[in-house]
Amino acid sequence: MTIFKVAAVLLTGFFVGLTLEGIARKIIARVQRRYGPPWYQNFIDVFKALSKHGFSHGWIFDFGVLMALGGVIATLSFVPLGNLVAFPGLDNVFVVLYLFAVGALGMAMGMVGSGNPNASIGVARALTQMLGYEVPYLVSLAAIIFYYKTSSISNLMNLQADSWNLFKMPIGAAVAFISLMGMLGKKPFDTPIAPAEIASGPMVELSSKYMGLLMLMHTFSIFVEISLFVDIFLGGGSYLVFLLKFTVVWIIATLISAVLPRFRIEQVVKFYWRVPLGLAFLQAFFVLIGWVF
Amino acid sequence: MMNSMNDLLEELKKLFGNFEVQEIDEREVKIDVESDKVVGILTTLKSKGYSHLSLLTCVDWINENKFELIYILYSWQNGCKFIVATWIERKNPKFVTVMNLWPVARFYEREIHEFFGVEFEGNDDMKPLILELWDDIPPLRKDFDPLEYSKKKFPGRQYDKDVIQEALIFRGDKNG
Amino acid sequence: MSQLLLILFIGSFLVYLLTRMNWIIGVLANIGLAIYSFYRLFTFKVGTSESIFSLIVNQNGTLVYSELSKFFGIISLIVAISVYFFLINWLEKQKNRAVFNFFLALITASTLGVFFSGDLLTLYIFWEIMLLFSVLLVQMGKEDSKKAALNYLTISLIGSYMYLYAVFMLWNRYGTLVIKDIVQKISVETSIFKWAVLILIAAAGIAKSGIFPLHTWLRTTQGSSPDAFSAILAGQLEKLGAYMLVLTVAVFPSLKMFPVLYGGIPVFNYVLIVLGMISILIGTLMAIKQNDMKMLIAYSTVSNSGYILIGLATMDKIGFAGGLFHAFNHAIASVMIFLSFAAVIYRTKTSKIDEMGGLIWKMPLTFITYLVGIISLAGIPPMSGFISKWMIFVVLVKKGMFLTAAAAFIGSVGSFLYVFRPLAGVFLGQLKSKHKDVKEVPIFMLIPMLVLVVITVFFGVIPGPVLNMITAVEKELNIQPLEHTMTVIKSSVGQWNTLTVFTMFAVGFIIAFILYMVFPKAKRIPLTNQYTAGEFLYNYDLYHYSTRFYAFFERLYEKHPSVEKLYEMFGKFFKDIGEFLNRWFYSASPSAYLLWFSIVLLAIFWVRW
Amino acid sequence: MSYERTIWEKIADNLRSRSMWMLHYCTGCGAVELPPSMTSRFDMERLGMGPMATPRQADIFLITGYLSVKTLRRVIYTYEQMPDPKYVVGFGSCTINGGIYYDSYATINRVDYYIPVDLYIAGCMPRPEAIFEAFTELMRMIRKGEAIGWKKYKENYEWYKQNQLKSLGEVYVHDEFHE
Amino acid sequence: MISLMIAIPLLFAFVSIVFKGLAKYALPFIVLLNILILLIASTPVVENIGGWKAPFGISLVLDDASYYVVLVVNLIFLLLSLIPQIIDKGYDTIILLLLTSTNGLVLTGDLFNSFVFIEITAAAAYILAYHRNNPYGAFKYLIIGGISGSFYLLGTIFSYVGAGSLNMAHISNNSFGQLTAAIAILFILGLGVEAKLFPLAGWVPDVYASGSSLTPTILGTAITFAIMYLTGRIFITVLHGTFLDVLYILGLLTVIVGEVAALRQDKLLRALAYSSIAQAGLVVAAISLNNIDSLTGAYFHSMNDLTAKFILFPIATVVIKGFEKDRLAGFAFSVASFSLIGFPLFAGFRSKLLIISSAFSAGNYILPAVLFFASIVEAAYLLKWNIKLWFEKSDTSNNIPWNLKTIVLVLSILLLIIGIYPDLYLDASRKIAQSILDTQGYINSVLGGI
Repeated sequence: MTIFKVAAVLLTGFFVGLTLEGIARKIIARVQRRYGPPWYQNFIDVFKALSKHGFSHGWIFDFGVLMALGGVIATLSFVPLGNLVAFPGLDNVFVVLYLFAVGALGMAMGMVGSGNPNASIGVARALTQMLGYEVPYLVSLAAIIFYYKTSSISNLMNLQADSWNLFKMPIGAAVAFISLMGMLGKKPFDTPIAPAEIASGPMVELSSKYMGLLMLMHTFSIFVEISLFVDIFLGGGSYLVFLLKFTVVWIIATLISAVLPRFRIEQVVKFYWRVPLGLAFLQAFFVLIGWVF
Repeated sequence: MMNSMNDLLEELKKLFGNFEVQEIDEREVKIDVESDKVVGILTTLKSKGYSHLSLLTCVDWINENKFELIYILYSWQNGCKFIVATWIERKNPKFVTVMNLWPVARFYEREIHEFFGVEFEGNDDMKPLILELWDDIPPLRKDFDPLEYSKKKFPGRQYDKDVIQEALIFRGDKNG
Repeated sequence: MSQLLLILFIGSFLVYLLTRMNWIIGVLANIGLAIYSFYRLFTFKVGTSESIFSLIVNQNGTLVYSELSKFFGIISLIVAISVYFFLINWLEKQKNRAVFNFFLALITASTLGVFFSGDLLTLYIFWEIMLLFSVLLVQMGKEDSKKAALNYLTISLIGSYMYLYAVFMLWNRYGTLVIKDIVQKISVETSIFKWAVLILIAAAGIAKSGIFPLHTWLRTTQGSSPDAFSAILAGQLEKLGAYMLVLTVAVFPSLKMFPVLYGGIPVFNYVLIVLGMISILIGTLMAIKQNDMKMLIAYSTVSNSGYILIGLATMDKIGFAGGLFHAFNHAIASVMIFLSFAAVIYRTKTSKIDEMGGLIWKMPLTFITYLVGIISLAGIPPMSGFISKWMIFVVLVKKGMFLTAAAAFIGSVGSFLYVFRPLAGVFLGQLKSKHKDVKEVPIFMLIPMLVLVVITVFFGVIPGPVLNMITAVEKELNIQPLEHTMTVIKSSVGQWNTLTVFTMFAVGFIIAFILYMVFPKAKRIPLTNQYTAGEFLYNYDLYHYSTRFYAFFERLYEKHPSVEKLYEMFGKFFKDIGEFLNRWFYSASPSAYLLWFSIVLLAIFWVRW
Repeated sequence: MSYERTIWEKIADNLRSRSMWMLHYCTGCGAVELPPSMTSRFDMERLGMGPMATPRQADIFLITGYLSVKTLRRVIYTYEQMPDPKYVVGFGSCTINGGIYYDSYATINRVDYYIPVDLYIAGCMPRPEAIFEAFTELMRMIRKGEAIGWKKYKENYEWYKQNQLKSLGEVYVHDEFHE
Repeated sequence: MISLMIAIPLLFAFVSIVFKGLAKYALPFIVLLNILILLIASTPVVENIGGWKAPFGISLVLDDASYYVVLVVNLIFLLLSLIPQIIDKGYDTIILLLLTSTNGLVLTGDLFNSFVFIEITAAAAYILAYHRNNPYGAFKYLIIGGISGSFYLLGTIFSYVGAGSLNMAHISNNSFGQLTAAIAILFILGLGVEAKLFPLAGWVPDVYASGSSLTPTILGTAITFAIMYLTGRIFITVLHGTFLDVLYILGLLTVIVGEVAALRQDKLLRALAYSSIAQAGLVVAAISLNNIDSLTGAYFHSMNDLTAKFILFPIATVVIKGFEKDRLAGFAFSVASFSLIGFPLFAGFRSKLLIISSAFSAGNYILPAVLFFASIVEAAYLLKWNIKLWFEKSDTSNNIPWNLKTIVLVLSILLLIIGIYPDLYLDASRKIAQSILDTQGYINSVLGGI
């Protein structure tokens, strides 16, 4: 039974993820007064990349890419999409977040294994940025877990039946959204993949199918991050309602990223550890003294 | 011509004897000097404020069988320009370096050596500067034929059909 | 137990003689000794207590074999056996081998002695023996290891003498030194006495495991001590610190002794938690800066001891279990990492990260050990390191201690950064030309590394056996035991199943592998065929990014106050006073003596008359 | 002259034609035409095309304008770094027959003598309209399987290499500037 | 009969002036003779010289305390005599003189007589200080020693004025109000220099670190032990513990100052000199706690210290480079330094343990803290020397004479044994402490119940 559920989660992740990425490119084009590619452009890109004859830099390069995709698929299978929950009791928040780190580490190891210094610089930036956005995110989640006394995502979801966490803990939601922007690696926080400075960072040596696999991984990771946000902060009711909320959050994120220039890496960490972390502690303090709307 | 340049010219004439002066415009003058006096003049000009060697180049007068070395000095105080020119032999051109006056001259002389084949004593750094793996006579000499070199090294496309004929047909003047 | 200890001590003399004859036999004897004691550890019946030869006139020491000593004994012996196996090939490059082996055997014996000791003074005696011989072992390393050894000695002595002071305070108050009796009587004392005693006892633990105020010796000692010994230092000796912290927090019933401050945690434990927090931050931020890989892992030990301390000090059924399990994981992981470093140094003779690169192509097995080691150390799911960190996170969040939780999060995400630095700088990237002919380390060095890999992965997937031991310890220290099945860990806040996580990870890996195989095969290109923005490169040594790996992050906290310089300043301060005294009092002219003579006379008169 | 292709390759070619990634490497004066073709008026992205930073991820290699000897060396080196189904588009007459620099000692006269070129765009720097005309033409050729420059390069690699060496002396140059 | 113990060495001292070289070889037999007399005599023996009854004539007292102290002192001299190489030509008479005066110092029951013997010891010590041409050090020692001698004399005169007689038992019998304070101060200054207390011990580093192996071995061990006994005797038995707290403070100061100064030294001998100052300060501080345990601990510690010093000083002076060649000397040196630091399983640990537990039971929390600080610093610099001598490559190291090596080995094994079964030193020091503390017993035995 769970096999079908997991398959359903993965397929949703694949199809919904890629279509939404296509829609995002359309939105960005329209923001820049351009016509923009068709919505299915990302499907074509992925399969085009997969179909080419690329180059490989040895077994660690392949193993890294496989570990990355495997890790993210494992994380995705644990995340409940609305009421579609693959593993009912076992979807613990910390497990999901740190399982996500497996994917990140796999990609990092594979890319640096390619031997290109651009990749190492990109990975170093990605890890520092992760240090930046992870801490406020975890603190705000801790506040929620402390308030609801449970850390399994599906329980958190059901406990929000009366009013969403977005309204109960607005500051926590804001902090989580800012960290979400960092996690997605969208424009203001895409220093690790800066094409102009370090030739698209870690992906510098990715030729054909490795590029395809990593685009898949990127889609799945976006899907995981946003569905986490939706589950915890927006209630995430039935499957379709969940997808609707998912799209709304995704469009907002794309709009913000369409207009903002890129941060410098020092600014990212300094920013994250000043404003969002302060807000997260404020929210935690409010939860402690019970000021929850 | 600016009077400051005039009295400077007078002074040079006193020091180095006569030389032919040609005034180009209100702040620019060209002087032709024998090759042995060039360094002396350049040092005096430099001490007089013409501190900036803005260009050192060479012109190939093939029919007089001579090279003309041109030094353009520019002064930042009064914005005037001095062009010092001299003639050297074309067969195996040799001249003294001004690297000690202006360090930048090193690269100018290296370029002249590469493109004209002029030897500069005192400047031992005569490696090729711009061209990679050049295997012919220095290219900017007049007796070098670039078209023939290009045909030899970079074969083009063999046009066997009559292009003009085709253009006419295309424009409809001729039927076909 | 005293019979086992006696065998071990005599055995170590035997090892000394054997190693003088032929060092391989000596090492094998050492391994035999360790395996024998490992076997005997399981045969002892828990709870038996014996007496050991009398050390004070009217008091003979007692040895108690409790669940706690069994748990820590197993950790230290696993570490010891794996390092001794490693020595079979590694030792030939070490000078005066006999003494090296002899001291190693003595250290293992005295560590077991510490774990078995039932009364405070026997514990102190084994502690001092271990300290003395570890100092003599540390200074056998590189040239600046002499200074590092003295530094290590002074700080550890500060810790152990504060402990001795507490021992005498207790002995003076109760007449007995057996831990069990003291524990009953102590909770009724005045709070100042309780605070003083427990802080002093904790000082020994803090000094040994490198928590905040007494952590400066770790960097220099790990950096310059012989490589095999730094594995023992990190694996075995840090766990002594952890044992002492368990002693102060759990054996002495801190719950009953101190008023509860916040979230069910007594005041004293809260002070320890604050120390743990600071040491996590310091350990992480300084580890990111280090360029020498052994010093880097030394600072990671500081931050992980911070985790252990926080875990233990929460005295909650999950937190305490998390602390103990983290002690186990940290021991195994840091030994794996140090053994892989020792293998790398054995081959490349340098321990600086920016002098190496691309060693994965020459030493793949060492790379795999290091990879699994850092996955467990950094706390990433499939490996056992994550389980203990998860427990600590859950307990911190459940108790609502957000500042500590934030520090723990910074520590765990920061650990991704600093463990990745040697991975990228040493193993991945371009292979340096001078390391072209580096071969993999001989087989005997690989066996212990791969065995440890298997252990970490196994306990990562099925943490049951270790958790059973931990719950036994919790029952013994009458803390509410953690409920867990073989693979599911339950907590009041949430539960997860390590097996499903591993299977899902495997499923994901298989899906990715299928995708990988379906599409056209990629052509293998050499390491030097890189995208170099159109330029022709010939010296690929320079084309490797490893010096100041996190330069942009380090710039944020460049001008940070350094505790090490503070202690050096103290050292110099004492030396200056010595200089002053020497000049004024001891090598002065006779007339100066008369001056002091009369001053003393006047002083006594003035005071007494 | 298309070669026989399996069903998979037909599908793959179809996909490749709709998502061509262009290597962001401007060799000559034609590069100034690319920004207008990417921005809002002409919008190259609607054809699925976008600039890519590294040759590893790129499909099309644009040779925009005259090609000096030194740039040719880098072009050959980058071309060989690109993964396999790769297409080269020559901009302007300089790539066809040397253009106005036909007689210069520093520029080459004919690009497809050194690397296979699938499509030329006439004009001494074609305007974006002509560029889009070329791109749609290239898409058609890819779909039809006629853009097989990369296969030709692989098949008669020796001929290309021999031409390159004849004109350039040696492709990888080792002098003071390249350590 | 016990007066013979002073007479015989004095006689041979004069004889040895005549026969220049041979006294060196006769020394062991003289000391053996002394020990023989000692073994025959059973304790509490009081011998009045010249037949005068106690309070008037000079009486030599041999009770438990002085019995063991004399025994230890003579044993040290015996060991010293077994190493004739280090005793240079003219110095055998000085050693004999020193033996007589130390025996006299310990045995005498009469204050003035103890002053005379102190002066003789000091004189012999000045000449010894000059042993390896160390004129400035000896001169400084002479000045400060002379002054302290005069203060000691003042003390005896004041007590004579107060009590009417010079006999210690008689003085301790009747108290004399305000005067005891003055007497105590004078005795502190008088003994302070010899007992190396803080500001007065300026001479110690120059004298001990003069490079000669003879001076520190004798002065550092035998004389210090005798002086420690004398301080105990005077301050506790005679003056019933007045001004002991001043002594305590001075002792603590000496420990701290001695250790801190030792940390800075870069020459081994000087470091060991400072270490002996610190140990002496520690013993004085322990004595001034004035209870049975602390006194036993003090003397036990003093015994351990002198055994360790007897190993360290000769090795330090002879072996400068390292122990590569002779591992045995190295082993002895390490055992001695470990016992000095107080590592478990060595003798020093036992004595420090005793002092600390006695301090705690006396409710004094400062002495243990100072002692721990001292042992940390001591561990730091002693281990530094150990590592430097053991592990640094050393090309030349002159080998140690065989007899010194055997003695040093025997002593180090003794230290190890004491570490595990301490009753050899412990009973002796317990007896010394008991006899010093029960003043009444001392008075009865000496005055014979007038």
